[in-house]
Amino acid sequence: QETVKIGLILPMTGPFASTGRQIEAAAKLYIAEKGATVAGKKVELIVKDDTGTPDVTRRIAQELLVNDKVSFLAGFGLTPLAFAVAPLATQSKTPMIVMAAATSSITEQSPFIVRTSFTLPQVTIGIADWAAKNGVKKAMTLVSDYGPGIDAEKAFKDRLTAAGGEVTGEVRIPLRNPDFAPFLQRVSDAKPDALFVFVPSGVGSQFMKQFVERGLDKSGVRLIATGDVTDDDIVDSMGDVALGTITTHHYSANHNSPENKAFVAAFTKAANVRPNFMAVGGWDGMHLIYEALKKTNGATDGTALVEAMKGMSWTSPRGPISIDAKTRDIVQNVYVRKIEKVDGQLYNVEFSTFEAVPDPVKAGK
Amino acid sequence: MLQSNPAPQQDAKPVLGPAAFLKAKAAWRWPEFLFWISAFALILLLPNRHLLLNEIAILGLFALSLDLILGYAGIVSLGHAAFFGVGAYAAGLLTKYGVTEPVSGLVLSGVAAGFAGFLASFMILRGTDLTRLMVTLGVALIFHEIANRLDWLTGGADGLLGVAPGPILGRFDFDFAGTTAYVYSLTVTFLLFLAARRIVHSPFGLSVKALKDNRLRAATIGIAPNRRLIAIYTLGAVYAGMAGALLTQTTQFVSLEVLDFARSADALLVLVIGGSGYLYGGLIGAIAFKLMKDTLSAMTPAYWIFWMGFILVILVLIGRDRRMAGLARPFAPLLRLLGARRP
Amino acid sequence: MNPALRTIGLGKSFGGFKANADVSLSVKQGARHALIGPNGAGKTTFINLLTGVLPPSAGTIWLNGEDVTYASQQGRVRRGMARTYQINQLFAELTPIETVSLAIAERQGTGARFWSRVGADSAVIDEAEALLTRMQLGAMMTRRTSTLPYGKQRLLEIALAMACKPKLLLLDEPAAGVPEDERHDVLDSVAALPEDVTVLLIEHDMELVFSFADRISVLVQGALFAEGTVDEISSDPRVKAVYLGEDAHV
Amino acid sequence: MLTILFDGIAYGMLLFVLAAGLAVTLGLMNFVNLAHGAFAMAGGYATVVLMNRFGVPFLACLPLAFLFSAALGLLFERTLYVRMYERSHLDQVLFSIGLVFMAIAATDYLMGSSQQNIHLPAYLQGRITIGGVGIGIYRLFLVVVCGLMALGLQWILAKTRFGSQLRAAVDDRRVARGLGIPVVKVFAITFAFGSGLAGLGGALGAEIVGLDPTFPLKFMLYFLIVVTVGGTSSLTGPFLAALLLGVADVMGKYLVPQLGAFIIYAMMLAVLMIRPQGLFARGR
Amino acid sequence: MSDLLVIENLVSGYRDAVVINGLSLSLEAGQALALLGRNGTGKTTLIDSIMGLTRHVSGRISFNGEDITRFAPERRAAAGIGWVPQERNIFRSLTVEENLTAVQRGSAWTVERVYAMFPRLGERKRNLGNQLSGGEQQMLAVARALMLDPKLLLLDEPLEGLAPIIVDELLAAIARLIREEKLTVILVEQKARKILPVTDRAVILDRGAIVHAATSAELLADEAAMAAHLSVAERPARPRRSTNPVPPDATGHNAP
Ligand SMILES: Nc1ncnc2c1ncn2[C@@H]1O[C@H](COP(=O)(O)OP(=O)(O)OP(=O)(O)O)[C@@H](O)[C@H]1O
Ligand SMILES: Nc1ncnc2c1ncn2[C@@H]1O[C@H](COP(=O)(O)OP(=O)(O)OP(=O)(O)O)[C@@H](O)[C@H]1O
Ligand SMILES: [Mg+2]
Ligand SMILES: [Mg+2]
Repeated sequence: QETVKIGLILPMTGPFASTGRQIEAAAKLYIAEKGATVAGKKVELIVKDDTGTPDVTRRIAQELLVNDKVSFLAGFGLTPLAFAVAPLATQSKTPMIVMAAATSSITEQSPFIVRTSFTLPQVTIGIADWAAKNGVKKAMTLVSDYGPGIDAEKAFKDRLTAAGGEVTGEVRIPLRNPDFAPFLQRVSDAKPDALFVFVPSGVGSQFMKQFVERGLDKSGVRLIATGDVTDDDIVDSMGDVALGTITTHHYSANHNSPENKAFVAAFTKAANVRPNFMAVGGWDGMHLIYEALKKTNGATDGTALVEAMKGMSWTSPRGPISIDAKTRDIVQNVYVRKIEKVDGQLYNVEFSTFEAVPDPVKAGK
Repeated sequence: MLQSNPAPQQDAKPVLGPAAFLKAKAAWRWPEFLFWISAFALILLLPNRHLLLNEIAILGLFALSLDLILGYAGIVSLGHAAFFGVGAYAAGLLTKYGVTEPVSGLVLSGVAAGFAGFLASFMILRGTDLTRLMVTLGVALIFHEIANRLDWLTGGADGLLGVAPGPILGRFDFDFAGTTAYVYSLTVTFLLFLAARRIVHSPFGLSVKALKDNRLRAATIGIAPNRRLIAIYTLGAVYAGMAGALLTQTTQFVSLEVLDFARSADALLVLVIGGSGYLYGGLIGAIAFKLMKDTLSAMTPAYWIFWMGFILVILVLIGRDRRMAGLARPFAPLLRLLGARRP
Repeated sequence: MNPALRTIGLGKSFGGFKANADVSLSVKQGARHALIGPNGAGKTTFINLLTGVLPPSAGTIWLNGEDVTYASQQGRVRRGMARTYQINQLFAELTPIETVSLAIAERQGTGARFWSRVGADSAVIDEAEALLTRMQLGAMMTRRTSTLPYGKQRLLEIALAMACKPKLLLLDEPAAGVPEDERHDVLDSVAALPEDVTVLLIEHDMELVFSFADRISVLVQGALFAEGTVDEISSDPRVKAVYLGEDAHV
Repeated sequence: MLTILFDGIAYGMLLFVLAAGLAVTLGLMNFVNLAHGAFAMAGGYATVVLMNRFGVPFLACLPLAFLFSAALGLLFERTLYVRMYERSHLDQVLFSIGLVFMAIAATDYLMGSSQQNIHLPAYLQGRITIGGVGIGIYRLFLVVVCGLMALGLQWILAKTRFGSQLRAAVDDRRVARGLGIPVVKVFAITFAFGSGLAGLGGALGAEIVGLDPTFPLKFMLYFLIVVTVGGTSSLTGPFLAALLLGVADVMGKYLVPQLGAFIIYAMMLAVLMIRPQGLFARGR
Repeated sequence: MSDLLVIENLVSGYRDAVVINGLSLSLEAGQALALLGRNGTGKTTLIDSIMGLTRHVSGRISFNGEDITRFAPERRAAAGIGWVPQERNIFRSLTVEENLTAVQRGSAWTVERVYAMFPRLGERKRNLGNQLSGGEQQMLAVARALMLDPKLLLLDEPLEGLAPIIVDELLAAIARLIREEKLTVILVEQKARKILPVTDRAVILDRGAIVHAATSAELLADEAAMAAHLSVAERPARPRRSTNPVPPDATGHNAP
């Protein structure tokens, strides 16, 4: 019986290790649940640490292709790493499933890239719309000073101004930055109706605390953000300071559907942490691979596989999702959530939905 | 006043005339030939590891450049990546905006890095090891931040896209298995090594060693310390820049990470592992370091850095020899043949 | 004819403390001049000022009638000033032959060549070899300096200064720590220097001083205290009181 | 504006509390202990575990964190560090980096890779306004604690005999022993103490800067900057340096956020250009 | 009265060389011993062995009736042995005063008292160790040893680099201590004639063993013995032993 190899390249060490762990766990879980054979082929997962460096990632990918003869490249936590590998996918005609990295332009780097995570603009415009609808006239943005942060800033600003609101101030925070005090002080001076925030998930709780410590919550500045800030991974440990925060994102461990309940239960059992949006990205990535293989009944020709993936749609733990045939990017619901206590634990509780949101950037083109 | 090893050993070796002695000192030893021959032999012997080998060659060159300033001039640096990065970005931008021929790109990148090094060198003339450590580090961090800000030029945190170098010298295309890449990097490293080897055995090289050894005295016999230090530091930067350029050209991508603190730290680790001050330390260290990293991370993707750290600690602990740390020690005799200083 | 060395009102203070105060000293061409004085009188400091190791807080330094007060260390060496250190300052990792040829190469202006091999330049090597042999270091010129016997290191210290072919040689306790009867070798080799080389010697060993110097200056509390011929100084009661002690150690 | 000034001071204190341990091991013992952050992290995690698992009150955790890291430090000093004192600084770098790697992976393995959070008691949360100046209570707490700490340390190390004995031992271990200074003991105590400080720093700092396995590397920079800028021969040096950097950084980021990261690095370079020995170094 | 220091066929040296082989020596309280010998014959090594700073191979050292062979250096110092290392080894980052207080034991010797003995030190008491002149460092080394209030004082070439008048004063002071305070002294020196007047006995070392022993008076008279044993040979490079090599500070005043 032939085997189909999947090279899963993830940040397993360093600051983004938790991303890697979530995706790995989800992928393994998927195989455990759906069985290790599909379309008569044995599925084998090869997990590699990207060590956070593009050149090493690229080499690993290349070796996976040349030496291990993998039929799929998958994973990819950080945008530059995905960029570095993209040309290889094209040259070797190998499907490359992006399960985490969220910069919009990634899928444009190679016709063989398909994404099952999300794009920042995709989840950002939701919060902008919500803000506009809920009486936010003047907002400020506060983002980490790197690719994703700047994407989010831009997406939010465009959308809010389009909806008649106004961004009165934009603050960018260096990635290496232990203290938010000076930036938050600017905010509390400006007293906007709302503050839109994007920081990499780990930093979220720090930010949250200092936001409250500065008394901004009481001074009537609404804190709104993308779900990265209130990542399921840490939201519960944030403590009550986080209560009531409004975010938009494509997944919450609290999402109310049978698929999700099953998923969360299984995942928590396997990895004894809550699954977060990374996990679901990994899960759906595997699903996509399985389904594609079924369609090609086992054939591993890259072009055929990608063709098979285009336009595919299914119900993921996060809700209904599909792969846009044109952009190979994911189309999914984006939910507006609020942090609440659900039987003793903090969750992002979804209370309204934007149906089938494509990546606005590419959609706009 | 002098660091002497305890028993002043009466050298048994036949006393050559001074001229002959100095000649012998700079002469090639057989393990050196061995080293380079096997390095080139690997082109045929390990066809499916060329990518890794390429990385090793580049890291080796980078560490070699650090050895020039640390091992010979005694300037400790935790920010050498600054020049690696300048070279890398220079190569990237050159390729992107016209100069697609790698070799010319390489040279120009070296020049760019050298210029940066020249400017930076004025900061490291004074101060203790620790201050230099921090000054170099600071410079690198600022470069990193600048590159991040100039995202219209450098692509910022996403990295620089569309770096597609043409064939080397218009003849050899980069292939998928990385063979061209390895041959290219190895050749460049070898040539630069030859130059370095010649320079460290020159009067200039000697005077730099003297500066490291006792700057006060060097000045009192008429050596102008600053000029020499600036010169060697700039040279180191050129080498680092070329290493960076090699990385860009062989991986066809640049991102902020080339300026990362981790890069500088790696170079330093590599050098300490291999032992500094005899040019081969960086190369040998690079081999050891990369192989260690590669095998370990293959075995336990999540926890390899534990074993990495473990090995480092052990290396230092068994490395009783004060001059050649860690790994070097078991092979000390061989390394000496390669010209490592007597312990 | 200009004095070989001339200082006018030279002073150095560390914080409040005056290590040298208004030292005006003049040394004739070709003189064998000794500088003595109690511990901490400021002798080494004085040398450090002359050679530019320390910047003076006051006064000027003239070398053969040229003001070198603000010249760089290497600049002064180029103008013919060389020194030895009270505490060895050698290149532990280098061999004597390398050490000395460094100095010679610098003097000949070939020190910065980066494409030729050390030792390829026979002009340098031969001179170095000759000098070392003269300084009784011939047997060990290819040994790492740090493994040399202490006495020999002292000799190298002096050889290195001589390699600069100085017009003015400043010796700071050259005999200190040198075994009893190597002491004389040391000074002999200095005495063997050509007439036109001027020597300023600091030493606490009065036998040496009195046998070597033709003129002596006494420094006390950083200031010039007395100056004269050997006989004048050795018999000067004031000098005895502050420095020599009762039996004049001759 | 005053608020910002205060925030700056508080941030400075934070830097100091994080770096104090290093100021002892690197500054006074002249050991390039890059693993400092690891001991700080140990203190931080100790606090997290004590509070979240065993419900020990925060204030009680601080001394415990100190003791925990101190004990850890002592253990490592006796077994490993003691062999490294006489090695070159580069060896020490390699060695302590190795420890950092191990610490990171081990913590990841034991505690998981995600952020840990400390939940302050209510009385340390929120803020008070004094004369129109909004002041975070916890920051105020930090300022007070560090102020006292700095004074105490400086007194011990500069004024007491123990201090001079330590510096003597660092200058020349062998001769110090020959002159009756119990070098081994002095070093062990000092190192343990330094590690303890690191632990305390971790415990106090975690609230603001967060805590995850990469802590030792993430903040190594800041430790080193503070110590070098301050100068390595005293503790007042790093203390004042921390204050200076803190205020400048916060002010700068507040007034010209665009400069962001540059400020602290630029400051460091500027200082080291002018005073290579560090701002407040005494001629060493 | 019993001997203060007893050394029985001591064999000691360094990691890679045995230097003292089978040396025996005993010294009464209040006695002064001149330890002479060519260079490299083991004088310093013997002194260091008494301090416990060399590699002990065999033999026995007892001090004040107590076997200290296995004692760590600091315990020997505590037991009452004061040491002036040949290389002075002033603690460079301590002030003159701290150099003294750091090692002080008991109250017999106070800083005031040593300042009285070396006024020069009193004047420079705020100076850092590495900012002292060669001679000042030498004085400080002696003063520092006295601060331990030793019963036995080991002086390894203490006259090096001192002004003639200071040499006389120092020797006189030592003589006084021997007389008045029953201080026991071992004095190493190149210039035998300088010190023999001060000491009671003298031993001459060669190849780490005693080749000649006599009272100082006898030896002074005995030209032959002097000529035979005190002619000069190679002296070894002195190893640098400081824990953390600090670059020589620009003034060249670094402690050797
Ligand atoms: N860097 C410094 N800072 C403060 N004082 C210093 C410094 N360097 C030297 N001194 C002081 O200046 C005085 C003169 O020192 P110097 O070394 O010139 O004396 P010297 O005449 O050479 O004595 P010796 O004969 O013992 O060598 C000494 O008292 C010394 O303490
Ligand atoms: N650290 C060391 N390691 C090994 N051998 C040493 C060491 N120090 C000295 N020796 C050797 O021990 C022998 C005695 O040295 P030592 O210093 O005791 O002689 P010394 O009598 O003190 O001579 P000096 O008059 O130069 O002080 C010498 O032959 C020397 O080579
Ligand atoms: Mg002097
Ligand atoms: Mg001796």
